[in-house]
Amino acid sequence: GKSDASADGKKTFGYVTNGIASFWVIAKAGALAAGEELDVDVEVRMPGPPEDAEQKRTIEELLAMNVDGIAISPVKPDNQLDVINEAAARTHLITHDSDAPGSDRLVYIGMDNYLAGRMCGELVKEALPDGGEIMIFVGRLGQDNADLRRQGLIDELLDRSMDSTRHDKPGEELKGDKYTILDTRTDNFDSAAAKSQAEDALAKYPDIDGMVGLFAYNPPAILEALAAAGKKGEVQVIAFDEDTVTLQAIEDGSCHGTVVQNPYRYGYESVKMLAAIAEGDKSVIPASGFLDIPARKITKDSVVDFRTELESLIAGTAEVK
Amino acid sequence: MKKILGITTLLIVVVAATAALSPNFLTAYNVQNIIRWSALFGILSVGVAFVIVTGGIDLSIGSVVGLVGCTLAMLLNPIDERPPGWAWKSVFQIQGCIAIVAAVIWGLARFYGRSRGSGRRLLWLGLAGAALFAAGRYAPGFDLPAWLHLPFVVLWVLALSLQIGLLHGLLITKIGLQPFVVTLCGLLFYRGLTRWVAADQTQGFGSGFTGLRKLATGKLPLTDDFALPVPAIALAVLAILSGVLLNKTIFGRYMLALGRNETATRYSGIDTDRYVILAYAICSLLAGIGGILFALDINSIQPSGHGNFYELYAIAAAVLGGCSLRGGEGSILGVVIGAAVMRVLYNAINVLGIPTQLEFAIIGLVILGGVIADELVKRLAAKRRAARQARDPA
Amino acid sequence: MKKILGITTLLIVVVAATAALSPNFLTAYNVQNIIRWSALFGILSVGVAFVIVTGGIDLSIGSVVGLVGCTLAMLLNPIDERPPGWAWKSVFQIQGCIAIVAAVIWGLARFYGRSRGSGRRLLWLGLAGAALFAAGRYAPGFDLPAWLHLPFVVLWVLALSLQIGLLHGLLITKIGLQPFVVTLCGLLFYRGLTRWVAADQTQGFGSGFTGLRKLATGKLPLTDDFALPVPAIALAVLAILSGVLLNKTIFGRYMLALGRNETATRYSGIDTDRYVILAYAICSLLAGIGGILFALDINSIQPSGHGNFYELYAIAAAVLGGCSLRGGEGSILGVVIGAAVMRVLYNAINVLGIPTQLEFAIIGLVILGGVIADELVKRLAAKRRAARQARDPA
Amino acid sequence: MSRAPLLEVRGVSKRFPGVLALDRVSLSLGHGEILAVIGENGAGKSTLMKVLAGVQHQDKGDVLVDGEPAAIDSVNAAYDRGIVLIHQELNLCGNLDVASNVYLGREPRRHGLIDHKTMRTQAQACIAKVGLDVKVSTLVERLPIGRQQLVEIAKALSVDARVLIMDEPTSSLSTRETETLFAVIEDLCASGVSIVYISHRLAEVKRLAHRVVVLRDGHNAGELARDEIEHDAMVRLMVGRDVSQFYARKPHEPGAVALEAEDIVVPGGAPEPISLRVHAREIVGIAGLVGAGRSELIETLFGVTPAVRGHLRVGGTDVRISSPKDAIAAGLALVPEDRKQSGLVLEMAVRENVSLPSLEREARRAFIDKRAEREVAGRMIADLGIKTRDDRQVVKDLSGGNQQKVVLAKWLALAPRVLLLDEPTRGIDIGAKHEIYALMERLAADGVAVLFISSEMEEILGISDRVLVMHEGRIAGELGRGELDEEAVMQLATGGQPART
Ligand SMILES: Nc1ncnc2c1ncn2[C@@H]1O[C@H](COP(=O)(O)OP(=O)(O)OP(=O)(O)O)[C@@H](O)[C@H]1O
Ligand SMILES: Nc1ncnc2c1ncn2[C@@H]1O[C@H](COP(=O)(O)OP(=O)(O)OP(=O)(O)O)[C@@H](O)[C@H]1O
Ligand SMILES: [Mg+2]
Ligand SMILES: [Mg+2]
Repeated sequence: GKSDASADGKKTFGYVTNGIASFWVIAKAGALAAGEELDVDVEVRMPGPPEDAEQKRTIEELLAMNVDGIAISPVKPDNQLDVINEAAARTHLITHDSDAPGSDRLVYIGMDNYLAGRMCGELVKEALPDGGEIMIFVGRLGQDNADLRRQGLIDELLDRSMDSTRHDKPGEELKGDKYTILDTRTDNFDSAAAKSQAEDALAKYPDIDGMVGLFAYNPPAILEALAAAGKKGEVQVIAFDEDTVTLQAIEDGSCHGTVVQNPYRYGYESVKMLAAIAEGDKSVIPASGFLDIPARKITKDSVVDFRTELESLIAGTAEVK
Repeated sequence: MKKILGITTLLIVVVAATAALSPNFLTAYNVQNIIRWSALFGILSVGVAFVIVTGGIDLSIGSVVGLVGCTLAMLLNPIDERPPGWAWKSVFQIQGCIAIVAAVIWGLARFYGRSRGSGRRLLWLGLAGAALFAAGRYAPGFDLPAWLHLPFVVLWVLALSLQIGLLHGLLITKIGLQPFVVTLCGLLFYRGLTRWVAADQTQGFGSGFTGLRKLATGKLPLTDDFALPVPAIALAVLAILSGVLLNKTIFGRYMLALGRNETATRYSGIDTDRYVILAYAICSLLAGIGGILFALDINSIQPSGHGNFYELYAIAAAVLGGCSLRGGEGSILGVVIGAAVMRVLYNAINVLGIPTQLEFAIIGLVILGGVIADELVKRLAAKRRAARQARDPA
Repeated sequence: MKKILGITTLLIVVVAATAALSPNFLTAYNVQNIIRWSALFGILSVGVAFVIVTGGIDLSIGSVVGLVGCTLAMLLNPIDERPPGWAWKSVFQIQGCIAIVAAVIWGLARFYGRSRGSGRRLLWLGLAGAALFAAGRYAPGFDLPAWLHLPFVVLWVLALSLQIGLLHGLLITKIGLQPFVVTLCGLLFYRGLTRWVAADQTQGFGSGFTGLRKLATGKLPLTDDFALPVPAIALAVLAILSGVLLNKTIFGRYMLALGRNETATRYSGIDTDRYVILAYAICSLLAGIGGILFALDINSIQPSGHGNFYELYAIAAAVLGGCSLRGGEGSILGVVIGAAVMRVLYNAINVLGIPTQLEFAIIGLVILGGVIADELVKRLAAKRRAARQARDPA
Repeated sequence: MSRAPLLEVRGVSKRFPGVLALDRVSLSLGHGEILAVIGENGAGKSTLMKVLAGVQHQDKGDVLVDGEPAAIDSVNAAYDRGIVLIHQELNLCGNLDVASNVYLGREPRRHGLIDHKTMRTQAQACIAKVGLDVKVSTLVERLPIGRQQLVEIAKALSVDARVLIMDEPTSSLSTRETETLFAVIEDLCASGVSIVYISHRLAEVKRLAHRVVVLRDGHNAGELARDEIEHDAMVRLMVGRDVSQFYARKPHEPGAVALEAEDIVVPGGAPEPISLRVHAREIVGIAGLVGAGRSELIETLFGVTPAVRGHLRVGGTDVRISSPKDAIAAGLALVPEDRKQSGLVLEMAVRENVSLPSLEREARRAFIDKRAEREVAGRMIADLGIKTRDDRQVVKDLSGGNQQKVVLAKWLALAPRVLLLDEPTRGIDIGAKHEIYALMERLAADGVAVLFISSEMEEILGISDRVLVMHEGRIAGELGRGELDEEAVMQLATGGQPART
């Protein structure tokens, strides 16, 4: 009986992110685009900090609006099972960008952050074939996307087995036979702090070999710091996500490469999937319950094509707005 | 009652407007959620109201919420393996440290002639602290029986928050620091402490402790389609107690008095320091209770983020509710309503599908509007009074 | 000079200790970074010092930093296509609104007999606002020549921050609201505004505007291996101006006086409102300047996060630097040193490889320690003086 | 008498940074005795009383109660021994009602909760005793300062004290309230309560005291038994020289109208418009009971609470005065009633306080001229004989009288055309008083128009050329030099018609 979500009787779907970021603005564009295409309303919600608490509130409010489906990127799935399941009980619920294993979600659309982390590790290996000391920079630990990416990266560099449940405490130095992870530095989503963290790292480890930024704004901050220190190119930068600065840096060689997801398709596919399910068509759900939108490694040779692809999407953003 | 007239009207207006615009606003489900959130934040606001009444401020609430939530989850549901009795032992050590610190502050205060506490009591405090610490450090670990563990932990985190409040009070009264500074340091310190003890790992209760979590998520069915969230009951109880304390007992009376004129109150033979400390203790204790409920409700406590900015919401609610930051004024009921207004606004913005980006902007505007209206009404009343006086001077 | 003795010692101690523990601390590179960050935060602190001297507080600084940074980046380097002249037009509209709002506040104030501004001036303000808004709304768009665009934008964002300060001052003096409340609403409102205008998209200058960005990232080579970051020069200039304003001019004297006793100052024939407003204007203007430099330095401005909590750092630095939140006390030099201490601490924590989780905890402790020491030293000094006089009464 | 004195002070010393406030002071107080303690400003009277009341602690010496050494280390300790102090400065909580203030710290309770009903009824009785005619549910901040003083007294009376110390209780009271108070005091000591009474109004002392102890510069300067209590004797001990009892002034020719108020309506005051004029070289007094609206009138003239209606003329030219700034620009100056609140920036130095109004005038392009500042401050300190360590001493640490001189100094530095004074000699010792009279005199002679409020009859009669008497916000009548006498003033002040005219 989910009828009157929106006055015009259109179906309405909620698209919930795990924070506020440009990354999600692209996803929003995808979601809205799908909304246009399928003639449904899409309520995009970007919860601010503290994200887990805000996500709970957001879901409650969407449920209160009798939406016909929700796609969410849970911040900390293990702890949010009851919220997610409550939502799943009251409406169609899928996860995107980060999965909630063991929940009643219908399907997960996205990639595996742990694998993405390992991809990032592979990029590091390419950039520093004969090993070296690296430092990790991330907005905040304690949320899955950060923890899993970090763990994947570490495990890859230390040539460990695939096991996303591992956890290395931050703050202690991790030595492999080739690579050393000096430390993981957090900045609480403050770009200024991100930059000064990078600078301090350069000050403490003048001959550091590589710096990895796990959140979209980390690589630009790192690049800024390197530029100021005149170490651009000396220190290898490995990035995550598709910040314009990052891509530019890859093109002119000051950043080795980045692991990109496909936020636009997260948004697009999520809404498409929800719309179909809400129409009662469960066939769209893959047997695995996992619609893989794999992460990609972007390096100097692939960056130009990717940029053009991205720009078309951004344009899309503009017209949807 | 006149004090809360404005805020009540505001609440009614917002509710009515939203209800008129969206059919989904006044559904049992949505109302229950609003009530639950209002209750959770309301508890914090009631706490800070006491501090504000004494003319102080507490910026550390959010960090206390984070610390309490995190420690609670860690002690009840440790993520990684711990040696037996680690909970006991760490608790003892922390308690020991706190006691020692308190003793030191007191000592300084006495040395600088700011306090009159007897030297012996002080010595005992210090020794007790040392003993406690030693016990925690070197005693063999043994685990409590499960049925004892839970209440012990809950009581302890409450005690912890209480002590935090006492510490603030001591620093402010005995050393003579400014509340803003002390609690600002608290804001930073407890946040750092939380991140450190939890090693930045998000804590939670997993899928267990359902019984305990009912405290925050449970509902009492009233009619067959409306149920009252448990936190609302908690708030009701706390608010009534606070109301009585503030308006019907000498404690509240003295807080109001010293909030306006500390000297005069002291000259009246009242040990003002004691009541200031009491106010901060109450504030932090309620922050602790709130912290427990938040943790149980959200079940996911990010050490670095959980509770950020909550102090500001609490203070805003208190101010909306008619507390004057100049001290000496405040109404508990008003504060509760103030908290409700804020939550209703949040909810309305989303239920009405207003872009979330505007959330803060709207909240800010409404608070501002509220206080401006309040101020202008006050002025008008004063004008009237003067005019009346002029007509019949007697 | 005695006022800043304590904080200076603290700075020296921290620096010496860190230098002793880590060879990487006193490298030219690291020192330059510390200086740059100290300068950036120092500018904010100097601003808030003025407000604190008048006995007020400004919680909106961080949000102003965010708003200014975002609008600057958007106007100079818009992410997506915009119609010609959109910058002009939106600026006009915003300006129009501000003018109208100000006029309204003033009107209310006059009506309630709080202000003395002549009615005509007020009317003009309102009309000008309306006209400006209309112009922005309906005028045909045309673009400025590039060489004019840049200075125009920079000046405008500065003007904007200045107006924000004026608005705060008006609300506080003419309507009689409490600074904490007004600026708390500011904190929420400007943050929401920023997120809304930027549609939550991270803004930046890409790889362009290298010339302009030199303002924040540039360095003046002093010796062949040490160069002075440009922001340090900006801070130096601003600090000197502020110092002169506060200590050598009647404006500063009036601010200090009204910070202690507003009534007595007004009875002495001083239009205290004017100087309170001035203080808030200075504070927000400096926040604006700081905001520009931060934006240029970081080159990646997240609407929702950029500048969060900066007000607290600024206030903490000011307090460390000897400003009393009770008003009437403050030393610009001290504030600058205070800001430096905070940045040195942050840096030291990382350079010494102390877990970042402890960052906040340590900062909090040091600030607390600082103010406690300061307080106790003051007491001790008083005791000594008394004793000395006891010996030789003269 | 054989019984040990109720209260005895032995060689008490108290030092403050900068001054030796008490230097081995001794005194004793018998049962049911009214002991007056007098002395110049800064003599240490209040400090001594604060020590007795446990607000401050002596450095040396002992206090004995009933012959027993008593360590009075807190207000409660003093209460326990039945010692109650009415402070010189008001100490009330404006946000609480009268009843709560009267019983602050001693609320009647019923099972743990405050018993508002009993409190109200008892409080009503208390304030009735001191002749305060307000509802006990009125917020204290709504009362004018005079009324607040009465609340302060009622508060002290509500404690059944053995020793009641009054530090200048009448400084903001006028004749009628003073009389009521005296009545109260007398039947108190009839019922065996001992009173320590501090005042600068020697007439009151003469009228009340059984014995007088005189302090000078912190030490005992002498003692007068009941029959020796004479104005001149007291003054000699206080000041060390003779000061005539009544201030002898020579009347002088009023000049042109300096200040003219035409049909001004005081906001919150009486609805009828008020008109008055003050000539150059003229000293006009405003008399009236507490709450008669004198302060409000004068503050309206000064632009603190701008007039609702009416015109003001200064030196013949119309002026719009809507703020003190305007008033000062027009050549007015006001010495306000409440110096702590409106007169001084207590935490600032004497120098900075003195220069505050004239700063703008002296400044060179907004830059403070420190030399001029120091010079002016120095001159004023010398002129008015302000007792201060130097011009950098914090005003807070000055005694009441010297604080008042600093307030005057602020304005004299500006050389105003019209000087408004609200209770200018409130809490000021006889010596300083006469200096201030002389000052008003001198200014008048120099062509300044002086308008002053006073609740002290001698003052009104002594130095006014003309007296305006206010009653319930209206000017009830005007008395020229010829028709000035006590009951004529009281007649008008209490709403009656003047006997003659
Ligand atoms: N808190 C204080 N700190 C420093 N000095 C003080 C303080 N209180 C009083 N003094 C000084 O002690 C001396 C005595 O002050 P006190 O108030 O006792 O004089 P007093 O006799 O009451 O004068 P008055 O008649 O004006 O009230 C004065 O010189 C005053 O400056
Ligand atoms: N019984 C009363 N209760 C409350 N307010 C009163 C009462 N009587 C007078 N007032 C207020 O006080 C005002 C006058 O106070 P004000 O202090 O100006 O009188 P005053 O003659 O200056 O007395 P004082 O000698 O204390 O200065 C009146 O206009 C009225 O508003
Ligand atoms: Mg005195
Ligand atoms: Mg008066």
